[in-house]
Amino acid sequence: MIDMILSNPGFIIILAGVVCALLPVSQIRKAILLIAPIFAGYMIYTATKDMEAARFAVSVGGQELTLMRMDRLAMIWGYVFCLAGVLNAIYGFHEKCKITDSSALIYMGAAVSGVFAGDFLTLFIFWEMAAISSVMLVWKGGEKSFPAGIRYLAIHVLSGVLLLAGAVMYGRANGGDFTFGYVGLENPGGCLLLIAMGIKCGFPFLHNWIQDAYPKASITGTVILSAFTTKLALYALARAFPGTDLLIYIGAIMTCFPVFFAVIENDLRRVLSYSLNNQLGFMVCGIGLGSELAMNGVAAHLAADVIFKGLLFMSMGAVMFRTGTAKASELGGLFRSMPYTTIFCLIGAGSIAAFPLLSAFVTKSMIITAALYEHEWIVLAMLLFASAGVMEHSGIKVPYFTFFSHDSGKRVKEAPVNMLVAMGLASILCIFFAWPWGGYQFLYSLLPNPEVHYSPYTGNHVVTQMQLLFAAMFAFALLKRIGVYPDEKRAEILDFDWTYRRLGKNIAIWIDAMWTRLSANVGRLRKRFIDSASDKIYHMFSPAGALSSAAPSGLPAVLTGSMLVLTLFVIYLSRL
Amino acid sequence: MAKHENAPANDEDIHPLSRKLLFLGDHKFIDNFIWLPIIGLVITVMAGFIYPFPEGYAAPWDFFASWAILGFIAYSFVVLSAGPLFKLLARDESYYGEGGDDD
Amino acid sequence: MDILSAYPAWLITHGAALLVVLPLLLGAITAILPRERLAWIVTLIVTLICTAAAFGLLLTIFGGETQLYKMGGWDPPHGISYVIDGLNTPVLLLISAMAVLCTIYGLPSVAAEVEPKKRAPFYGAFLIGVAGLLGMVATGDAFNVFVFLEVSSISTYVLVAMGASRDRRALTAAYRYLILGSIGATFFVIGVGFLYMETGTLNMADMARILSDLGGGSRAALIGFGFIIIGLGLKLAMFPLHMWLPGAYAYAPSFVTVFLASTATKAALYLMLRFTFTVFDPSFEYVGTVLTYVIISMAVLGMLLASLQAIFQTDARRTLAFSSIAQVGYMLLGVGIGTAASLSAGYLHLINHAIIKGALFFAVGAFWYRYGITRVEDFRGLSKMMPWTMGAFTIGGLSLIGVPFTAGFVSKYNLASAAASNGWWWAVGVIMATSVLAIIYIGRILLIAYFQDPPEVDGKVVAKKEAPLMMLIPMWGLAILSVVIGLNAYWMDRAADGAAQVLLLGVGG
Amino acid sequence: MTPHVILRVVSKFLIPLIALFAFYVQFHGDYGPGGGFQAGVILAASVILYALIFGLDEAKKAIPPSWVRIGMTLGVLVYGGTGVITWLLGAEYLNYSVLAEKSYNGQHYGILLVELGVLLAVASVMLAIFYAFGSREPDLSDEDW
Repeated sequence: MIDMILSNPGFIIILAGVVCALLPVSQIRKAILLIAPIFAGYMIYTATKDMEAARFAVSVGGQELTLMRMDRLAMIWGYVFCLAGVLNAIYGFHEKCKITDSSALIYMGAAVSGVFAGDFLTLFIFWEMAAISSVMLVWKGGEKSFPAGIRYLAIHVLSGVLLLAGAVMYGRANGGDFTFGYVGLENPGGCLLLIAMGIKCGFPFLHNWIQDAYPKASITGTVILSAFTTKLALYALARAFPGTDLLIYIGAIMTCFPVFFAVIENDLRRVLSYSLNNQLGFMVCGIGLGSELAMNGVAAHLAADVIFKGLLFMSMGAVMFRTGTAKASELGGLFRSMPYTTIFCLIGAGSIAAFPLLSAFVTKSMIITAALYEHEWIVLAMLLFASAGVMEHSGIKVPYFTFFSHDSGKRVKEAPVNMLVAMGLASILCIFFAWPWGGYQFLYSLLPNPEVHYSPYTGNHVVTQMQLLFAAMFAFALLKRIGVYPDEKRAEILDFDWTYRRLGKNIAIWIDAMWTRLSANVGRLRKRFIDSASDKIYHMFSPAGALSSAAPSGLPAVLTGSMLVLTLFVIYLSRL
Repeated sequence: MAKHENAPANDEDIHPLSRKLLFLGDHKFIDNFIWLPIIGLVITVMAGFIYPFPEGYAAPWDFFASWAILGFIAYSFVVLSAGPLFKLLARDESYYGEGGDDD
Repeated sequence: MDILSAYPAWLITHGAALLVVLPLLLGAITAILPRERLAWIVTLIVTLICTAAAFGLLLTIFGGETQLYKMGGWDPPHGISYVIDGLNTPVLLLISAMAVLCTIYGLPSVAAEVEPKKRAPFYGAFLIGVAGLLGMVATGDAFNVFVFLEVSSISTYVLVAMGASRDRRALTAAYRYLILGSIGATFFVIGVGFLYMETGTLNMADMARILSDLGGGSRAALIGFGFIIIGLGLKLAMFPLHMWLPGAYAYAPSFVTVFLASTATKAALYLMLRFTFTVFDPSFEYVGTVLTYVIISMAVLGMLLASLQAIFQTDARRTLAFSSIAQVGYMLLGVGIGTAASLSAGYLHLINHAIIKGALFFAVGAFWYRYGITRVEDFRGLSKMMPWTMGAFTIGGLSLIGVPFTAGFVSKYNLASAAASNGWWWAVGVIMATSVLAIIYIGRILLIAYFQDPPEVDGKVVAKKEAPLMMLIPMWGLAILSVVIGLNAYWMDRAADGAAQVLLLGVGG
Repeated sequence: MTPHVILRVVSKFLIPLIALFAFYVQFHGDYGPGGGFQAGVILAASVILYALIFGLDEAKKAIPPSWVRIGMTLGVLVYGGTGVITWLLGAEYLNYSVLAEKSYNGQHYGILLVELGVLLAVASVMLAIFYAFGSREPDLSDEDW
């Protein structure tokens, strides 16, 4: 048992989460929250020394489950998750909530375990575990988050069920081999798997749970949520569908459409959720391209994205922690009271917009370059369009409306120290990952295909990227000056979730109303029929005089008789 | 012209570090901010002649200042699309019956 | 077998008869005992001996030998013989072990739910019911099955009616159960009569031999088969014939509900397996047709509709009762597919479901015992008021849903893979869909219990009051067992595979 | 007393005969039609007739309900006990052959014992049912539900 727990770094974190659920002392819980991911990271480090020896499998009910499988693809995901865990632990240090602590650990542990899972059944277990534990974080967001949590859970359970169904179909077609490796779309199980992963990864039309649930979670909850679920799904895609052409186009669309929603959305945490979706699009596109460079780009951009997206969510969380809102229309001018948060947010915004010397510059460009090498011109154009869009919603809109813009008059305290430390660390990482003298080289040395050479700091790359960014900034300044840059207005923006939150609900209400009407009519008809047929029979079957209210023994007896007739009829037919 | 039009009534509320940054809220700064990207654009477009894409690694539309133009068009398109999109998609905050206020 | 050598020899050689005779005779004595505590002790001892005997018999089965016990020394086909083989021994152990757990649970529960004067007769009726169930499972004689079916049924009607001191509706429920149960038993005996007409024997093995010589028999055998299927279908609550079940489960004393839910329908299902697969043979075309068209369609309908009905119940016990009907659907699906893997999975689900539902009903009974609540909406804050009981309920609920590492997962997974390997992907889909429905009806209860605060009475939060130890022991015993099976189902699989072997090869007396 | 005087006199004469006939049927069952079931019913019928003529209370004085309960149990025990005895003698359950030295006699004793148990049980159950229905209390009023 003990060697099973020690086999996979994620199990340690899950175990720590279970321990946390029982620990009443907040300080010890926080220490565990911090130490568990560090220890897991150390375990990943030791496991990478001999990747074959780290493999661990058990047999459950005749089915071999590979609980631990280490390779370079899994390694970087594991490291990134542990890093995110450490940052989240520091960020959430001020919060005394047992449920958040333990579910955060279990959730993180499930994500790490899922990354190191060697077969689809094991993956399914942690897939579901991640969903169930993370919904607690959503529910911690207050009254309003409860229905969102239910929707979140329903969608994720659906994803899990599809994953299991797809895995079983795939395994059957594969002769009972459930190995979590390349699947492709050749067999129908693969399609189900793709949909299951697509739901969790926020494919277009399947993405709404992100924007629905994340902004409604608690402050720390949103930060934690943003790091793991979609990234686990991305890992699964990178593992099972690298080089699937369909993903290129899905990814390209995914980069573009959230841009339009982000620009009109008022809730800045929801803007960041759209931005998250958009960044995932880059990575999905990279997986679709599937070349060694593209896969490297995916892994590198994942590492950068977890950090800078976490940083942005953290800064918005800090603002919300102090002001109580994250709505652009209510905020503004906060650089006067939260200068450190402003600086960190700007670093995050610069990173996501891919300024040189900030992390996305060295990572996103790998994916774009890979698209260029593959001569996918339309896709390339879409990615560049999306890059300009990123500059708008994350690079300019989020910091501008929060910290600059017109002064909202809100004078609050600077964020708590622990939040500042977490944001500071994340900012340092954002810079370090793009540091031309040893920084990005370190990041590249962790990528799945270390032999591929790519150097981000070439003249033409820096120049073209700066052209793009300066042009965007110029456009911003120009539009602002001539007064066509839209102000933020409070509103609920419709997205695809309208289909199930409004349309589906209304259809259900309509069906319910129709059903009530129908059953009333049927009831009336039945009553009239029975009345006209014979009062005697009516009274015979129902001594109390109410056939509908307390169904008498007569009805089951009649049913029994009819079942017998049916069975005998079937038997008779079988003899024909 | 008032030096700090947006300055708060109570100066003590301002974070010590921000006192040095108050120029960011200044009208002069905001009005002249546009020169920063303009200068940047000029420099980088010029630099584009010095660092062209290697042969065969350029997009088919690659020409003089193409990335800058693409960036400008894309950005403006996104921002300008916000108006009609907002008209199309925005609803009252209590549309889903959950209310829009943060607790 | 080491354990087996510790057994007295007579417990094994006479085990088959002992299992039935001991509770039957002592049940009669218990009924007139003056003190309820004495009656409880006798019941406990008797059920313990039965469990020991059943366990010993199971060990001999694993040792590879089947047993034929001739009542009165008369050789079969003339005398009544009891057959101990891989198919019925696990069910025997299940029934007797559940009887022990129920008895332990009954010490506080019966004292709370049954009138003082009726408690000793209550235990007597319970023992006779146990004897009836064990008898109908152990016997190899078709008419004897009917006799014990009636013995167990009549005592269960009495037991259900004893819930009247808690809820008067128990009387109508018992009455309905009586009417429908009698219809079921009558159908069964009519079927046996047709079979006797066809074969001239009542011994099951003999019947099977003659029927296969006749190639399935004439019209009398066909009609007999129809009657037997419907009669047993009523007893095991096959979908449209389930109407007696929710009332009986909801209003009987908690003790009886657990026992009924985890044994009575299971014994009837065992009989259906026995008759369709060993007395008749699926290779007879009419048997095969009924399995494929009637049993499977009813199984699937039951799984879906009963799960839906479970979602809309306000009473927790009715929710669980409808869930039982749905779970019977799973077992029948396993029966209907009819391959070795599916039979094994269905049989495993039979045992697992008994364990799971036992734990769940134990917990629900404890909630009533402490706070007098049965409605789902009253469950709020129970996780804080009764953490241990709610813990057992949660494990049971997760197992019912089929979360990995629980018993429910093992059998559902086996069933799904059996269906898939038969190419029945739609059946896999139905299993998935009903699992989602199970998430809804169990999740609804869990959400209320965990995420709502305990109610306040007179401005004070209701005090924490854990269930008594005698209730917690059996409850947690079953909850832990369901996790253990989820972790390592080797013995369960072995027993279930053994049963499937018997069904397909027709081993036995 | 007066309206039923003929009935009472005749039945007083008949009841012992009925009881006697019950035992005739009981022992005849060993080698001809008859046996414990029929005998039990006839025996119970004699008591029921008594109850019909002289009233339930009188009958309950003659055969108290506690006897009836004990009789039910005792009947089952005599039947089952016979089987237990054969067990103790080392044979299968209800294998009477071991009850005597010659298996023929053993079968004979065994069936007599078992039939006696059946007689007791059946007669008691019949009476119990009769007593239960006869002494039924008035219907529950609606408020009691």
